[in-house]
Parts: sequence; C-alpha cells; structure tokens
Amino acid sequence: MSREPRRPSVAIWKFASCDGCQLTLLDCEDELLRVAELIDIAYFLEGSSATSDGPFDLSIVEGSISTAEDIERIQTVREKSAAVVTIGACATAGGIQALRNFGDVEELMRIVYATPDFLSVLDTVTPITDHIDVDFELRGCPIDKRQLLEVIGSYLAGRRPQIATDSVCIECKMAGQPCVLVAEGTPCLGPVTHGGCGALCPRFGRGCYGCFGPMDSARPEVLAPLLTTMGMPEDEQYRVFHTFNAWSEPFRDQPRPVPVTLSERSTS
Amino acid sequence: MSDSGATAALPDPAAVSLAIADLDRLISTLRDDGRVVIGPTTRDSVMTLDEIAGAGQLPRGWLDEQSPGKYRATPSETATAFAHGPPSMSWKRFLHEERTLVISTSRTNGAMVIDPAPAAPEKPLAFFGIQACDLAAIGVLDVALADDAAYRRRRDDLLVVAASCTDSVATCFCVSAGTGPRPGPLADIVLTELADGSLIADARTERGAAVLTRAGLDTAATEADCRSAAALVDAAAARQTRHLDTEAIARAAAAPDDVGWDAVAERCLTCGNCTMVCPTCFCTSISDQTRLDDGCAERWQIWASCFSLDFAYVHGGSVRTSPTSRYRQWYLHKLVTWHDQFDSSGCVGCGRCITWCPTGIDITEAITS
Amino acid sequence: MRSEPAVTTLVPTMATVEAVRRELDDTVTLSLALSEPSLTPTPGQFAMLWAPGVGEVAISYSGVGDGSRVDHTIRDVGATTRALTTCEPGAELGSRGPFGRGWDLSRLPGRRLLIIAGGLGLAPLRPVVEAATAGTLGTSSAQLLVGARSPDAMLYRDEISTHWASLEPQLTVDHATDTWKGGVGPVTIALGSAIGDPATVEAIVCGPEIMMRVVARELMDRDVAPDAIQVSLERNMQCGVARCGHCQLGPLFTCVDGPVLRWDEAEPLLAVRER
Amino acid sequence: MTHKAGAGRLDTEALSRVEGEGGMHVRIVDGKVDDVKLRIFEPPRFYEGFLRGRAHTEPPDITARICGICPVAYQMSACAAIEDACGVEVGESIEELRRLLYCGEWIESHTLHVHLLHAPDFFGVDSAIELAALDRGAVERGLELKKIGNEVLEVIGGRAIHPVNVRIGGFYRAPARSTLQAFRPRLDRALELAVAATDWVAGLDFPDLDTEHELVCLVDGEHYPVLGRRLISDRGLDIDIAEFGDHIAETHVAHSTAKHAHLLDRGNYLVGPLARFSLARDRLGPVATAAADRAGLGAECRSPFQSIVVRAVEVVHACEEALRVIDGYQPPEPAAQPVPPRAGTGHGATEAPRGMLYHRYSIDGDGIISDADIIPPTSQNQPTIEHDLFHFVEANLDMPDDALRRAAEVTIRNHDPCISCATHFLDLTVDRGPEGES
Ligand SMILES: Cc1cc2nc3c(=O)[nH]c(=O)nc-3n(C[C@H](O)[C@H](O)[C@H](O)COP(=O)(O)OP(=O)(O)OC[C@H]3O[C@@H](n4cnc5c(N)ncnc54)[C@H](O)[C@@H]3O)c2cc1C
Ligand code: SF4
Ligand code: SF4
Ligand code: SF4
Repeated sequence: MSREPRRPSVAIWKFASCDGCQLTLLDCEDELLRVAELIDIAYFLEGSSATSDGPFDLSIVEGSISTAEDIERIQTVREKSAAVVTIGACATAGGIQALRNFGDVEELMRIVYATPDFLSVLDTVTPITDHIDVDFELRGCPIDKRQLLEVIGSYLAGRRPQIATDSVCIECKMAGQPCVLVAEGTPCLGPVTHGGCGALCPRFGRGCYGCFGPMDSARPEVLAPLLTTMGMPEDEQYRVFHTFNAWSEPFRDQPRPVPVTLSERSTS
Repeated sequence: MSDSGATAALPDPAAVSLAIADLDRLISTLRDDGRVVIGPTTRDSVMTLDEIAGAGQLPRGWLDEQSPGKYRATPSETATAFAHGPPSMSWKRFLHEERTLVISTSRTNGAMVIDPAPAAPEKPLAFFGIQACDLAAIGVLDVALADDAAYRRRRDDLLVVAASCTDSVATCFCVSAGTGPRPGPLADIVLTELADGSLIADARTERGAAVLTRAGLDTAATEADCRSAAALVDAAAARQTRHLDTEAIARAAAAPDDVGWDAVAERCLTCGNCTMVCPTCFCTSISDQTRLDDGCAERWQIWASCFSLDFAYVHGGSVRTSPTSRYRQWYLHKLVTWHDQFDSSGCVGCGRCITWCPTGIDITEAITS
Repeated sequence: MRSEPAVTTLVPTMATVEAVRRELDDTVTLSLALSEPSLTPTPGQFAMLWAPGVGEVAISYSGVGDGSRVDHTIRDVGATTRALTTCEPGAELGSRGPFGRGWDLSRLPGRRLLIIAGGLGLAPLRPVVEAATAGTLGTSSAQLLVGARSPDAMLYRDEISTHWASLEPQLTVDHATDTWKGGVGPVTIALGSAIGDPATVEAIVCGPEIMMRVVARELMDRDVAPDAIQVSLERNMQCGVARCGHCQLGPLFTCVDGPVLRWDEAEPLLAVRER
Repeated sequence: MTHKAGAGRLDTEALSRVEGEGGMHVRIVDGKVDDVKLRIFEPPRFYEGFLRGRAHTEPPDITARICGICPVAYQMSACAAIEDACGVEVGESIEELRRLLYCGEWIESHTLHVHLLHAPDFFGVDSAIELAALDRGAVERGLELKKIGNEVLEVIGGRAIHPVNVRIGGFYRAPARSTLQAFRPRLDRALELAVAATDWVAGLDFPDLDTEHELVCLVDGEHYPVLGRRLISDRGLDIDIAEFGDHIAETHVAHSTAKHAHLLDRGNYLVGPLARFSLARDRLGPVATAAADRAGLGAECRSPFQSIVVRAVEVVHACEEALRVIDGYQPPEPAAQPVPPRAGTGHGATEAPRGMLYHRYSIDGDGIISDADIIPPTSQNQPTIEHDLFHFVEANLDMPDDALRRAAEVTIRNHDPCISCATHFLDLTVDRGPEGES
C-alpha cells in the first residue's frame, strides 16, 4: 500500500495534435512542481530539453496516427512503457484531422498544398488504440485539468482513475445548471456525450457540441430526431457529430445526408 | 399524508394573513435565527432553487409551462410568487449533496488514522416555498437515508415553510400520487397564496407558530380569504390531467418481462436526467480520491444514476447493459419495488422526469402504449 | 420493508494484516486483526475491505473468528483486489462489517447438508465446512462438492484432503491433468450420488451465477425443494448498508437482504431478463 | 569538434520547449553554412481542406483546434474574417470583451514562454523544473501569473484551452459586470507579478544580436495592437487586411518547397512582440512603459534574445489593459450580433501572442465555406527564423558541436515558434546528398 520509493518515470509523447492536451499538464500551475517531485518527467519535449531513452513506467500519449512513421514510433513507445495512457480526442478518437477519413486525402492535399507529391501521409487518421494496447483513455478536446490530475494521482495510488463515463447531462444536473435543451430549445449533444468538462457549454448558455466524444452506450440515433424537431437541419447534425470525435463510434455512423459537401450541394 | 388530498379542510382557523411585504419579515426572521433560507428563484429564465436573502428573489411575476421534454418560463403580469410548477431542480441536493466527503485519512506518527468527515457546524436550513410533492419526497428520503449521517444532520435541523400549489403544470400528477397539492405533515408552516399575491400562513408545529410570532405576523386571516385560498388549491388539483396508471404498474409488478418496455426504451437516451431531477432518487457511488500533496486518501459519496452503464458493474461487465433493462430498473424501482423496500411509492408525482427528459418519456404512460 | 442492517456506518475500522497465505496464483488469504472488534460475523456474511486510496470492495469472510480476528480469501481481478492481494503482513487496511444475510444454519439440524462450491465460491463456504467438520451444525450427514476450472485453480486443496476429508469431498475439474484423480466435468456430475433422500437435503451453493443456476436446476430436477437450496449472489456493492442503490435486484438490496438467498426467492428475480 | 573545415551536419532531432514538434537541420559544406532548415514534423492536418463545406458558424471552434497554446487567436481571427465576409460590424462592447479575453491569452502564453520555455536557456538548465531548483521563487511567480491568465480565459471563455464561449458575432453569454469586478483583485495581483517578472528578465545576460527584418503588425486604433484591420510595417507597408494577398504571398523558396510567407518584392519580415513593441511602444499602458524604460528597452527592440523582455513587458500591458476593460465594462446586449450569411470573401487578422494571424474565408449565400486560408505567425516568421539561424551558425562555427546545437536551438526559441500552428508546413529538408560525418 505504501508508495514506491523510486519515482516512476513518465514520458509525454506527441503525435498529430494541437498540443493543447499536453499543455494541460503545464496548466496545472498549482500542482506542477509537486507533480514533478512525485514523478520523474523523463521525456517531455514541450517542457524540457533533457530527454531519456526509457524505459518508462508511464507514457502519456497525445495525438493521432497519421503517417507511416507514426505507426513505428507508437510501437516503440509501447515497447518502452509499462503503462500507456492516451489523452485527448486526437489520441482517443483520431481528432478533427480524422475528418480526412470521410473524404479524399488527395483532394485535401491539393487544396492545401501546391505540391502535394511531397507529402507522405496515411489515407486515414486513427486513434492510438487502433495500433497498440492502451491502459486508459482520457477523453476531451481538450482534456480537463482535474481529470488529468486524477489520472496521475490514481496511477501513483495504483487504482483505476475515477472518471465517470456517463453523460454530460449528469454533470449538468450536478452543477444545478438548467437544461438548455429542455428550457430553451437549444440543440445539445449532452445526452450522448461523455462527461468530464463539468457541463461547460450549458453553463455558458450553449448546447454541448460533443468535444468529449460519445459516452458509454451513447444513442445518437435517439437524439437525432429530437434535434430535427428543434430545428437543426440534418446537414448541420451531420457536421456537429463530425468534428473532434468524428471517427469514434457511434458518432461516425451518423447518417450522412446529401448534400453535405460542396460538390454535392452544387449538383443537387 | 391524510391531509394532503385535493379536497382537504380549510386552513386552520388560527391561520394568519400576510401581505406580500410580510414575506420579507418571515424570511429575515428565519435568517436571524441563523438559518440558510433556500427558496425558488429564477436563473437563466428557469425557476430553480438557491439561497435567498429576501422575497425579492422569489419568482414573482413569472409563469412556467411544462410538458414532456419542454420547459418554458416567461415573465408575466401576475402578482404571485408560488403559482408555478416544480422548480427545475429538486430540494434533495440541499439535504443529500451531489458530493459528500465520507472520510479522509491522515498520518500520526506514521500510522494511518481515519478521520470521519467533520460534522461541520453547518448553519441549519429553512426550506421556503417547498411544494407538496417535494415535501412528500423528503418524507420518502427520510426512510431511504435514515442511516445517512450527513443527511440526518441536515434533516434534523430543517425548518419547513411549505407552499400550497395554486397552479398545476401539465406534467403534475401529485393528486394521483396522493401527495398534493396540499402540503403534508412535514411542514412547520404552510403558505397559501391568493391571486393578488397576499397569503395565508398556517402554522403546523409549535416551532412554526413561534416563527410567525417572532416575525410579528398575527393578523387573523378572514374566512373569505381562507375560502378563496382553498378554492384555488382545489382548482389546481382539478387541472391535473396526468395520472399514474395503476393497472399498468400492477401488470409490470406481476410480470416484468411481459410488459412492452422496448417502445419506451427506444426513446431513452440513457442520459440519466430523470434520476438526477427526481426528488427521491438517492443513489450514490463511493470512491477513493488521493491527495497529491500529502498522499492521504479521501472517500467521497457522489450522486449516481441507474441509467449509467457502470452502475451495475460487477467484475466482467454490467448486469444491466441494454437501455431496456436500465429503463425498467428505474420504472420498477420508483413504482413497484420501492413499496417492498420502504413501504411507500418512490414517485411523488412532481413530473420532473417528464419535463426534463429530453425526449419527453412520460412515466405515467411509459408502458401503457 | 428491506432488512435493517446491523452495521450502518461508512467509516471503516482499521485492521492490520497478520498473515498472508498464498492459495493460488492469483488468490491469497489475509488474516486480519481488527483494531476494534466488530460483531462476530455469521458464515456467508461479508465485509467491505478498504485499500486506502485505492478502493473498497465486498469480500466474504472465509474465517469468522471472533470479530477481532477474521480471514478473507481474495482473488486479484482488478485494482482494489490487486492492492489487497499484494499486502504484506503488517499492512493497514480498513474493514467495515459484517454485512448481509449469511447462510441460514438454523435449517440444518437433522438434515443432510450438501455444500456445493464452484471456484472461488468455496471461500464464503469455508466457515460452514469447518463447522460441519467439527460437527457443530447438528446435521444428520454432510458432504462437500467442489468444482474448479483445473486442479491448479482448486482452492484450499490441502485442507480438503486433510482436515475436511471427513466430508467425503467430491472434486471435479473442467480440465484435468495427468495426475488428477477426481472427476472431470461440471460439479453437477457428482450430485446424483450425493443427494440420497431429496426430502432431507439442504444444499448451500456458492460459485459463479451461471453455476448456481445449473446446480439449483439439477437439484430441483432431483426433487430437492427450492426453499432447501441456498445461494449467494454477487452484485455491485459500494456501501453495504442498503443506501447506495447499486446492488438492487428487484425489490432486494442484495447487501442486506442477501447475499444469501433461498432459491425460491432468487429464481424469480434472476428470471427477469437483465440484459 | 568544430565545423571550420570539412562538411557536416548539425541536426537537432527534435526541438524542445517549443509548442509542437520540429527539428533543425543545418548543412555545412567546406566550412560554410550551406543550408539551414527548420524542420516541421508536425504531420499536416489539412484544416483548410476540411473547412470547405463547413458552416460559417464553425471556424471559431474548429480553427481553435489548430493550436492549443493560442486558441483565442484563431477564434478571434476567424470571427473577424467571417464577420467581414458577412458585412457585420460588432460594437465596441463586444470588441472590448474580445480584447479582454485576448489579454488572458497573452498573459498565459507569454508567461509560459518567458518562464517555462525561454528562461531556462539563460540559466543553462533544461527545464523550468530544474530552474525551480535554482530560483524557485521565479518559477512560482511565473506559474501564478500564468494561472491568472488562464483564469481570465476561464471566466470569459469557460476554459483556458479551446474556450467555448466564443461565437461569430460575439459571445454565447456575456459575463456580468459583477463577475468581472469580483475578478479585479486577481488582475491587480497579476500586474504586480508581471512587473516583478519584467524586472527579473531585464537582469539576464543577452548576447548581442540585432536583426534588420521588416517589422509588421496591426493597428488597433489608439490601443496597443490586438484587433484591427490595418497592417503596417517599419518600411512603409500600410494596407487594409483585405489587401493582404496583394502584398504578402506564400511562396516556395529556393531551398525548399515549404510554404513560407514573404512580402512581395521585399522578402522576409517579422511579426510578433518585437514588431508590435517597435511599432507601437507609445501605446503601451503607463506601467508597461515604465517597466520597459526600467528594463532599458529603447524606442525599438530588434534583438531576438531580448524578446523575452519584450514579452514580459507585453504581459504587464495585458494586465493593465484587462483592468482598463473591466473598469469600463458594460455587458454587450445582445452578447452576440447576428451574423446572417452572405456570399462573399472576408479577411481578418488579429495579434496572436506570437504575431499577426490572418484568416480568409469565402462563403456562399447559405454560409457554406468554399475556400479558406490561414496564415499563422510562425509561417510568416519561419524564413526569418531560418535567416537568423543561418547567420548565427555562420558566426559561431568554431563552437563545439553540442554548444552550437544548443545555442542554435536557443536562436529558434527566441522566436517562440509555435509549430502546432504550422497549419501547412512541409518537411522537405531530407538531405539526399552524401552525408559527411560531423
Ligand atoms: C457479497 C460479495 C462477496 C464477495 N466475496 C469475495 C471474496 O470472498 N473474494 C473475492 O476475491 N471476491 C469477492 N467478491 C468480489 C469482489 O467484490 C470483486 O472482485 C471486487 O469488487 C473487484 O474489485 P476490483 O477493484 O479489484 O476490480 P474492478 O473490476 O476494477 O472493480 C471496479 C469496481 O467495480 C465494482 N465491482 C466489480 N466487481 C464486483 C463484484 N463482483 N461485486 C461487487 N462490486 C464489484 C466495485 O465497486 C469495484 O470497486 C465478492 C463480491 C460480493 C458482492
Ligand atoms: S443542457 Fe444538454 S447536457 Fe445539460 S441536461 Fe440539457 S441536454 Fe443534457
Ligand atoms: S430509480 Fe435508479 S437512481 Fe433512482 S433510486 Fe432507483 S435505482 Fe437509484
Ligand atoms: S427516461 Fe429520459 S431522462 Fe431518463 S434516461 Fe431515458 S432519456 Fe434520459
């Protein structure tokens, strides 16, 4: 039951992402120096020039897999690490860049780059669990700071993180926040979205837009008709389910109305 | 709950009459007694509950409409503060908080010591304007949480100023649940509001009478006022259109598997809103948290919902995986097995689960269709 | 109304691990000394054992002692049981209890007792087995039937072959090894010869839920009355005092109305489709 | 060994203490620097591609995800560009609230760079955590200051990273006056900390290095630049942001095909703190001005090393500015102007902590985006950073390998490049030639 005398070594890795989730660690202003005493931050490029080759007790992985080189690197991370925790929508669901999976990569490349031939990217962007075994996935775009601390704290204590997998609605109610969907007719993804943010959007008078991805046993197919009756057109619904967690099930299976893309719009 | 029926007797002849302005005196008397006064108030265009410092914070001049999956409150010309449906949240959160510390640990000379959660000398509470259904819910929680130290502590100190309902919204069914619209026996004082906003106050306990006296409220109510108050409450009762379907409940109790749950479950998001707004749902999870600074542990009791997949988790998975089985647990617990466990129904007819269910699933007709 | 729990607190008593005995690869028995004596547990009751900072889980008493010394046999299946099973002597734990309804031993005098265990289900039966061996239950006769996945997974094998030999143990495994001398197959294969006169039988059964269903069905097929079969159910338990709500099974809070139920009580509840 | 003779490479596999992942690649041939490249491993994420077909209401949320360090900048530039396309002008009170939100980001992002990323260089340590062992007070002060910056973002935006309260036209909910008033003491505290931090960094040792880049920033009325529609430079550039494309092009430079921004006919330029400070020093608040004077900053500052001081001064200014906004704050009513879609193209730019960030969107009559272009500050500065690096390495070829590599990294960090922002950088610096040993 007593804490290991040796400080566990922790590495923080980045794949395709915006850096926001690993920044969350630096945003733990009150706890950062204490955390650094409890764990040995052995590899964290964003925070330190000192790097270790491992092995590591815990690897925290941000970002999704989008290049062939990423696939090799994530395997190495797994081999070097006793435990792997992924953080954020990119790592757990592919992130917004996984929108590429629904379209044509070549076309995207042409839109953005004059000489796309030089790019080497995979056709699909995938979450880390598609490639290696992951010990725990922390959701959010971005992750929540308190939850990150809970992941680290629970790791140190040797327990599973106490992180609820049910809806944002539960957090909304716990916060005493009146429901914007029922009381204002504002479309809200809360009933299908994984809690963790503390019902942030409803607290700001806005419907949840799903940045923590689907909750356990989410039923977007039940919510969709409701959104329709609230005046949210189907193409808009498609878009709202297809943002930062677009590639997670069951969001990715939300039916795709036509027209949704530009070319479809011009032909219909 | 004998005097809670729709056609109960007139208020006590000793009832006193209150002008709108007297409410402030009543509230400040309670506050002067060192109580935190909780009452209905508007926030984000919704009537909710919060600490109030004066009658100005009551939702006077607001009207609400509630229907399955829909709530709208709008400012209006009315002079009344209590002619509304149940507030968005229930009062349970003030007695049975969302998060309660159970114990924490510390170290003394290297040995681990358990420190039970401090029985903090909290200020006693006064519930101001609690309606009959919600008051009945406290009676229900009194049984279910009889052994819960934190609940008991707050409950024992509670003073209740209830409000008779002079209006019903479309989701109300307290008459059929046998809990309203007249507040039942747990009230210390019962207020009944007239159309012009003046009120009749009826002390039900000595404690309640003493509060009225201290507030200097002693103008006897006229019989005419008492009659119109009673008529308003009766009219509110008469307006209710929803009723518990006793036949369906009996069928479900007898043969839970033969009931058509799937039609309801098809519309259930398993979001848990119904359990969160329910004034009697008491379930919690208990979990450990470790403090980073000193490594000591805390155990927290946190609201839980039987709609969450991991609610019934045992090693290897949940015993209730389908939405059907989770909806059935909620329905049967509220309306059937609660009787076995606690000798009463778990449903008090407030209708919140109907209003606040995003898809408007209606417990009064969930399994009739 | 639900049963009233005798212990209602969420505050554990500290306990010290006095001895750790490895039973199987993933299973150990902890002997605990409680800093304040609890009520003496009835066999079949359980405690909430707390690994501070990790979690609290329901664990049956595998030795009931006198309320200040108790045994628990624990299998490592997750974070909390990991923390418990890796305790060393001297470690501090929290314990609350005893909770729940234990085995109904008042029914046993004059009857033929069948103790039927599957896997780890033998742990909560151990105090009954010991009493049966000591002859303090007043039964006319008693026999022990134990099933396990494999010989390696058979709990308390030494005790079975020594101290408990008087109960004529019938052992079966799903997967035998070359040296295995017992039966191969489900524990029910030994039932036929064990029952004798079904009218005199009282069966107490503990194991995975599916195993208990099969055993109960088999016993009833052989004319044992459903109310003469006792089983012990597992549900998610967090408070132990019928307050957190997780362990509900129909009208029951299994933590106080169970975990031990008679089959006539349990069967209709288990028959409701849960999934 | 040194690089005076022979051929060699000086590579840093992965730059540390920058946001995002990048490397540095220097090729030395015959004792001369032949090629310098800032490599970006950040895999392309194709934002501009998948913005096509999205609704005009979405870019604030979507483009925020380009960068977790300066999401507000993306949200603000996106709003400005879409409102421009739709012909909507938000009122002064919404602009003020935007400035306030932005102050939070400047405080948070600059303080992160000053204390956690840049300062360790001046003490010869690897990280702020090591720095804390030498000067815990300074690190704690930085963390406290950064925290207050994040709190501004939380109060107004809901959370520090990817705030939820921003929408085109304004905000979902405007904070109450009382909420902001109640927050005022935190900013008083921040101001105190920021002044102390400036005095602290002013005392560091700076190598001599003045650069001659053209400095570019926005003009924001009488304010120190944050929002605004005019773009100026110290060499006479003075254009409306809608003319951005006529003056600044993303071209392919000779040594690589990476997208770099250049002023047409003039080449490299620099955006960011040095540019803002040099072009708008007279608009700093009084406390920031005094702090800059005390720190010995002249009328302009062209030393990339001293950018740490300029950032600290900008943090002081951001605290003052936040207090100014709070004191004059009236909640905008409504919290957001309606922005009905209208076919057209809009341009918007705002001053991210790292410099001017430009967005352009074309939308159709239903508000569907048909084209998007985003040019982050780091794209604009990349040629300039490489230029600095080139000269720095050339001047210091006799340094030992490790020291040179370290110093070169510092040269890059001076500019606080945000590689996550590099929405469309290409890593094309693969050295296909024969490799000399270094
Ligand atoms: C009445 C009763 C008696 C038991 N007796 C024993 C025993 O003698 N020996 C033994 O090894 N195990 C026993 N168990 C099972 C033991 O409680 C679980 O193995 C344990 O809860 C798993 O927790 P964990 O944290 O290690 O694993 P995880 O699988 O990580 O569990 C996470 C959480 O889920 C819940 N949970 C998981 N499985 C169960 C379960 N079966 N019952 C209740 N809650 C669960 C708990 O809240 C636990 O904290 C008993 C269970 C019950 C209900
Ligand atoms: S506002 Fe959204 S998240 Fe909150 S309860 Fe309503 S539907 Fe659920
Ligand atoms: S309905 Fe569900 S949440 Fe409510 S008390 Fe019953 S089991 Fe608990
Ligand atoms: S009944 Fe309604 S409120 Fe309850 S879980 Fe189902 S959808 Fe949610």
